[in-house]
Amino acid sequence: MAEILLQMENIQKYFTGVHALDDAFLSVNYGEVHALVGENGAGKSTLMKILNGIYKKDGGRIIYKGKEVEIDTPQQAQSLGIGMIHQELNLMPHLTVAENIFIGKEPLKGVFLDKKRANIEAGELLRSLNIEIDPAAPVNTLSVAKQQMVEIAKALSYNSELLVMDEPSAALTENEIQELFKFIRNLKNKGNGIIYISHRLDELPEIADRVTVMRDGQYIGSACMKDITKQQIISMMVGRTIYEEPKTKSSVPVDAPVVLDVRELTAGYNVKKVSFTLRKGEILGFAGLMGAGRTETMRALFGADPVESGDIFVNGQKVRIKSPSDAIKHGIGYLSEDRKGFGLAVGLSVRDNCVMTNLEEYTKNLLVDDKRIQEVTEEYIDKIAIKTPSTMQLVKNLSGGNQQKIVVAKWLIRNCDILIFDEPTRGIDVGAKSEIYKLMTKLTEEENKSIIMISSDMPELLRMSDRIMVMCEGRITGELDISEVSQEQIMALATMNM
Amino acid sequence: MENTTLNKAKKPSFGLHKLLALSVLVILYVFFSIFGNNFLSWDTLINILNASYYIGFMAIGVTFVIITGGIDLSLGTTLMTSALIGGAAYNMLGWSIAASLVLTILTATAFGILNGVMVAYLKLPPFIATLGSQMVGMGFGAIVTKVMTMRYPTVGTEDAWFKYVFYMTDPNSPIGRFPVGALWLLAAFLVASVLLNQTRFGRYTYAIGSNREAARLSGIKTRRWLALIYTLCGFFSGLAGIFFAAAYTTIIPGTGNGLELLAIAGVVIGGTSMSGGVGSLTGTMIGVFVMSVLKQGLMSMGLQGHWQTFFTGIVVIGAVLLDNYRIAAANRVKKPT
Amino acid sequence: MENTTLNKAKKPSFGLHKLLALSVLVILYVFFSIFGNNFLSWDTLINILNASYYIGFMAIGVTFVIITGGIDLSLGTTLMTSALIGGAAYNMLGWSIAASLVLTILTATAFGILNGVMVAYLKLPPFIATLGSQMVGMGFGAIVTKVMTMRYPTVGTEDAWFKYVFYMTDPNSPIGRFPVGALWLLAAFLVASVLLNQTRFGRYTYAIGSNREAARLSGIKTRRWLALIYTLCGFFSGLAGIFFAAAYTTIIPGTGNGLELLAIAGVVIGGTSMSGGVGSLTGTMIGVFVMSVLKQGLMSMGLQGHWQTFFTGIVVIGAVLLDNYRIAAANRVKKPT
Amino acid sequence: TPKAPEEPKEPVATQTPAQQPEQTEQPSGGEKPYIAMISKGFQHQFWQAVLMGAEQAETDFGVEITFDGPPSESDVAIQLDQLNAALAKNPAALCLAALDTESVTTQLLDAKSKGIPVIGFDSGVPNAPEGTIVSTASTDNEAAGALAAEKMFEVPEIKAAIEAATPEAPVIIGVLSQDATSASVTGRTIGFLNKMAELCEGVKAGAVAITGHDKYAKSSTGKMAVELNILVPPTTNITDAQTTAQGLLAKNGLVGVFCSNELTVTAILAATSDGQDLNKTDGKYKDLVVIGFDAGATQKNAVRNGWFYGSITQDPVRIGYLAVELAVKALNGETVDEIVDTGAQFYNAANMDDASIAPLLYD
Ligand SMILES: Nc1ncnc2c1ncn2[C@@H]1O[C@H](COP(=O)(O)OP(=O)(O)OP(=O)(O)O)[C@@H](O)[C@H]1O
Ligand SMILES: Nc1ncnc2c1ncn2[C@@H]1O[C@H](COP(=O)(O)OP(=O)(O)OP(=O)(O)O)[C@@H](O)[C@H]1O
Ligand SMILES: [Mg+2]
Ligand SMILES: [Mg+2]
Repeated sequence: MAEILLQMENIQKYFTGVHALDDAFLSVNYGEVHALVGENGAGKSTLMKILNGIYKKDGGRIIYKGKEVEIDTPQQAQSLGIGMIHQELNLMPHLTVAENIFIGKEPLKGVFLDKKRANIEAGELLRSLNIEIDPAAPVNTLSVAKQQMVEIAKALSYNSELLVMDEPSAALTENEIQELFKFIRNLKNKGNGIIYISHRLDELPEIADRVTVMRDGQYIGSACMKDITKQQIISMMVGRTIYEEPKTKSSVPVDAPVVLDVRELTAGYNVKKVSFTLRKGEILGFAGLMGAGRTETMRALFGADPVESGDIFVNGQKVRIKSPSDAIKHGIGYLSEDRKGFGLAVGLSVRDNCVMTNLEEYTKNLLVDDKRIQEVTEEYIDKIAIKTPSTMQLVKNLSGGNQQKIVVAKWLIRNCDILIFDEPTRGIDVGAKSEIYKLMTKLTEEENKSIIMISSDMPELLRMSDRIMVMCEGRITGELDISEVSQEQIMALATMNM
Repeated sequence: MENTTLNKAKKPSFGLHKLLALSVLVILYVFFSIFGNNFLSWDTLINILNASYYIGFMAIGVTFVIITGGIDLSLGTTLMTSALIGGAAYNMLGWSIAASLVLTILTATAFGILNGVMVAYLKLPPFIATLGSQMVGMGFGAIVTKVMTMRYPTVGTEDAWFKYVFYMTDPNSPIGRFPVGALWLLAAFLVASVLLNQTRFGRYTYAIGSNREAARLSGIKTRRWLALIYTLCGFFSGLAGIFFAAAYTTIIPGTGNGLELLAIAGVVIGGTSMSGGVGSLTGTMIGVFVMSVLKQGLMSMGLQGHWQTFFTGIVVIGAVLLDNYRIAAANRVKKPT
Repeated sequence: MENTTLNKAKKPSFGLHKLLALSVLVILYVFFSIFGNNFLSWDTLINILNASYYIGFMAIGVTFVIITGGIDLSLGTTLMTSALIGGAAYNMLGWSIAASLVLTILTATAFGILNGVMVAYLKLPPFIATLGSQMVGMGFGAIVTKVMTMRYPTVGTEDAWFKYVFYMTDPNSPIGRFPVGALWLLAAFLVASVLLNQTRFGRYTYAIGSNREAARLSGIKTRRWLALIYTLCGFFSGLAGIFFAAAYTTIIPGTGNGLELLAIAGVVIGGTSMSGGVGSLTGTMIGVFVMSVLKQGLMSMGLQGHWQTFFTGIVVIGAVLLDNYRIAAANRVKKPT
Repeated sequence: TPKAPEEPKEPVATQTPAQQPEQTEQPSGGEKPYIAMISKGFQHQFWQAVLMGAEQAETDFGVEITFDGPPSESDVAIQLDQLNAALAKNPAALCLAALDTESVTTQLLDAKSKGIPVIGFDSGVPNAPEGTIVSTASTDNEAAGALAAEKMFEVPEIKAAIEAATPEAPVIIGVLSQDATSASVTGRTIGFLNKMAELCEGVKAGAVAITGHDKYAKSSTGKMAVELNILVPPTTNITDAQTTAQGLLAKNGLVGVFCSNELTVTAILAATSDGQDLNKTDGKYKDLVVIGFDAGATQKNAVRNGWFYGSITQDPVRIGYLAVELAVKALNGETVDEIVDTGAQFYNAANMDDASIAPLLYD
């Protein structure tokens, strides 16, 4: 039996009205990559934050290297040799890469900072990780993926014996993930422990030795990775089995009318002469690597960013879209990939968010009609099964999946015919995912809506799309029908110019 | 699933704040009634009301701005500048008082538009934009009036109705001395409350304060609404200017800066958060009256002006501290045993 | 891959801002030399320097605070209050001037600590915390001095060395009239620059302003550092108090509010962003001198005080607008074809 | 309305620092001697009247003046900056109404060493270093304050009230005085207090105390029956001043109030519905005797209606005129008196239209 590095027992944690952790348990050995999985809101991040001294636990014990420890601050965790890569990016955008990596442990010359040494050492560290980044570059000039790499380099620079990675792969490309896995294996071989949190269950067998599943703040069980299948993990996570059937054939007739026709759209840094069409009742997938320009294309189309050139036709009619309100007027809705940043006003109630897109409709004699707002909100809460105790609940108190459903509800209430779903399932769990899928299918098949779906999750695209556009570096590099598509083909197109 | 207790806890908690502010108000009132000299009198009540008008109007306007997460540092100077310009029309150009008042409002609204354009369209941080317009306004008022004090009609002169309508009724009238300003303030409060709570304008104010980008991507013309919100704030500064003129008669160029901080203090005492998305006008009104009661009360205890400044500072800090503490406590209480 | 051009553009762009501010300074100087009355003289230069000391010290201190994304509205009253308390020790208790100056610094530092504790530990929004301490400070100074004006030594009295050391050398001394205050300001600027750019304190100032939570999760004791930063700001207000006393001799209770806005305006003109994470002391110094040159220049053209206020407002808005525009332009240029 | 001062069109730097103040400044080639005037403020009507006088003299004597002043009367620092800037322009002469008598010492010495004659106006600079002030054109402020005290004491009701005062039911006479850094306000306050104390002592020996502000405070030798109470507004804002006035009005036993300058007059008017509450028939404070200072529309209205018992007026136009005249004389090497009293007069509803008073009541 391997030696135990960390054991967390009977951990309890309460938030405002939420019993976030209830008898949570986790045990990690030396030299092990331990995967921690669970639905959104299962309490994974909370458990890890307790381990890192960010939250105070309300009960339970932490035994680290055979001794019971109290961890009250991140510094204490660091001094114990526990490092953490957070789910949300945690860099200081105005500081340079080197400054970020060495924050809190700056090389000094007397009382003064030794900037030269910091840059040299950061450069060495990055090279050793095969990351090509200028250590003197301010972090806010880097792409999200590179920022994520910096974050990883920073965590590794602590030489932690126990490293927690909370969804490190969520923003990385395939290549970068492989790089990351290399470091992880390296660390593991040195005898360090790694806790690896991810919603990408497919990557777990490749990297993890054992897995622990949590549900509703509780410990459900642990197993060796080789002894358990993905389906088993899923059923432990959700308490039921979910069966996914990939699509093999487009469900849209070829003569279905074109509702959206985009011609040679050019905008910003990364949208170069993008053309595509969308048919009624179709789900059009957009594939590509991180930074391929999909989000930028849709934001430009939606009027969120300025367009330089190109034409947009809605239902055959040429339209000028200069702002989101123009786009909405033409029946286009955009569900941002960044829920909290752009999708929702999380400080407001479910109700306020739901009618944000068309409050005009719910205004009578200059006054807003709260009664009708209440009715329509309740209707959609039922319709797409949003779990919320009331329409007055503040959105920030809902779990990620339910927040995503609010975003959907708000566009449905607006009754947009064209919906752009940008990474609709990013960071939400399998249960919520399958509900979003069902919803999208229902929207296209029953309500004749048309959907553009951007996703970095290839299986998801293959399962949902009728047709797939592939982008690379701001250009469309291919258009594939679902009946003829394979993952390899998409990858080839997505890396075409590289 | 998890948060069924939440909404019960969350919604009334805001009401709780107002309750708290209200009880502070009541406690202060009782305290001064006991320890002050002749505090519990009609005269003192009138003084309390009278001292609240101009701050009250500014505070109502800036509540909208603060709910958007912004700030308006130009309130005080806009009040003075608009009253100066109106006064200049009245004193120097011989306009009728009614026309001068319209000019006052227009001037203030113009400053509101200026602020709105700078914040919404030119994307200047509100602190800086309104700091700039504070200085510009103060200078402008002085330049236009050639640094001369402007005077509004006084009691006993021809246009005295101005005072009777906006400040205090004629003591020789059938109703005697009645603080009409209070009625105006009440009316403004009611109208503004409807605007904030029952109209799109108000909903968008909250939406912009909660997440401006999300609001924009929801098709709300955030720039236009934001500009309108600052304009409204300017308009209310103009109203404040009129009521200031009615109460104090004399408008001195180069003054007014600092008054905005009193209005903002009132808003903050009333529980509106500086980070936007949360706030109420009822709270603001309570906050304004807390300050007035404090002012008159300390005076009735024979403590002079600087004690008021001192205690107002304490109350501002205390109110927000208490609020933080209350929220923390509410969170803690929720833990089951 | 894509953004290699970006980071090259980012670094020098900040230098560009300073260059811009500097050229505004030079342009103003040349303009007034041509159109002002006797502007290009040693006397005027001395006046420009003299009028910059107290604002300069405050601006240096508050630059740190603004880089953290905070604000300090209590600067001006802390300056006055600390100078009042020091003056009270000197005038009323008969302390030596040296001991009184130490007391001045200690008082200001205490206000800095108060602000720091409120912002960092009690988690009050900086605007509110320092608004509160502005009021508390102003009241406190008046209470302690019983609303009496305090006076520092004047030329020709026993303790006149105070003026010679902190303001202007004795005209009868071998070096004649020399604005020593400028040397002190320079020294303070250099020390503060080292602190901001070469030490952990400075690094953490930027880190907190850039992303406080990330800094905390990186193991930085953000609360402690933040409290220290506000304390430093208080300390600099105390220095400003001393130099104010040396230049103006008389300290009047109940004044000082409003001065903080001048200091903040200087910081902002110098390119420090109100949203935190970005800023430089060189910029701040340039900003402060832009205001001084403007002030003296307009006076030399015979334009009165309110013109200064007006134009300072314009410059504040213009500086930030120009900066926004510059950033936008820089971004546009960067686009690959 | 007085016109704004003209900008100096060209620098007038004919006078070198080495020149003696006595030396004659000969206007040559159309260049007029430049006289810089620094006042205590602008906003109050008083200063506008001073400016009017100065401008009159500007034309009469063929000089060029600039007139500058700080935004409020507590802005000592701003006035000092203005003074510095004025000196940097090398004026031929300087006229100064110092807000604070001690903060300007350095500048006065400076002026002296540059050979710039300095004329005080409105209030002198009492502790000025020897020889730095050539002459001062001002009201004798102590005398003006004393005049107010005498006029108030003349009122039979006041006198009766003081006679009737007992330690159990003391009588209060209030003074509203702006924070006193300038010699004029201080002078008036002291003049009033000393005179009033003296007069009251004559009736109630040993029972008169001065309270409210440590600068003037004096306790009575016996039990206090007459309280001379000074209140100082915390700032120069009208709102704060009004609150202070309300505080005074709320005091029991208050029989008389003296307001020592325009700000405090404005404050008490704002606290009494423009003075209507002082209405002698049915006003809220109908028995209160108020004496103000200076003129101005609202104040004159109050005096005319009899709401104010009366006010003291100075002669601001003459102050402005004389200041410039004295400067010109100094430039021409004429000897001038050290102090020129420009006079102060009491006016009330009865005499305010007299030919001797009316011209002094500027708007
Ligand atoms: N600061 C907080 N205040 C209140 N509730 C919180 C807070 N942080 C987390 N929660 C709640 O605690 C529960 C567990 O959240 P946690 O973030 O640990 O989930 P998770 O397993 O990491 O989910 P995800 O996969 O979405 O990251 C959720 O119900 C969440 O709403
Ligand atoms: N303002 C900007 N300045 C510099 N680069 C930018 C800017 N905005 C976007 N980019 C870059 O343009 C590229 C395209 O981004 P976009 O978000 O459209 O990609 P995407 O295909 O949607 O990827 P993702 O899956 O991350 O959303 C990214 O590499 C991004 O870093
Ligand atoms: Mg998580
Ligand atoms: Mg994207």
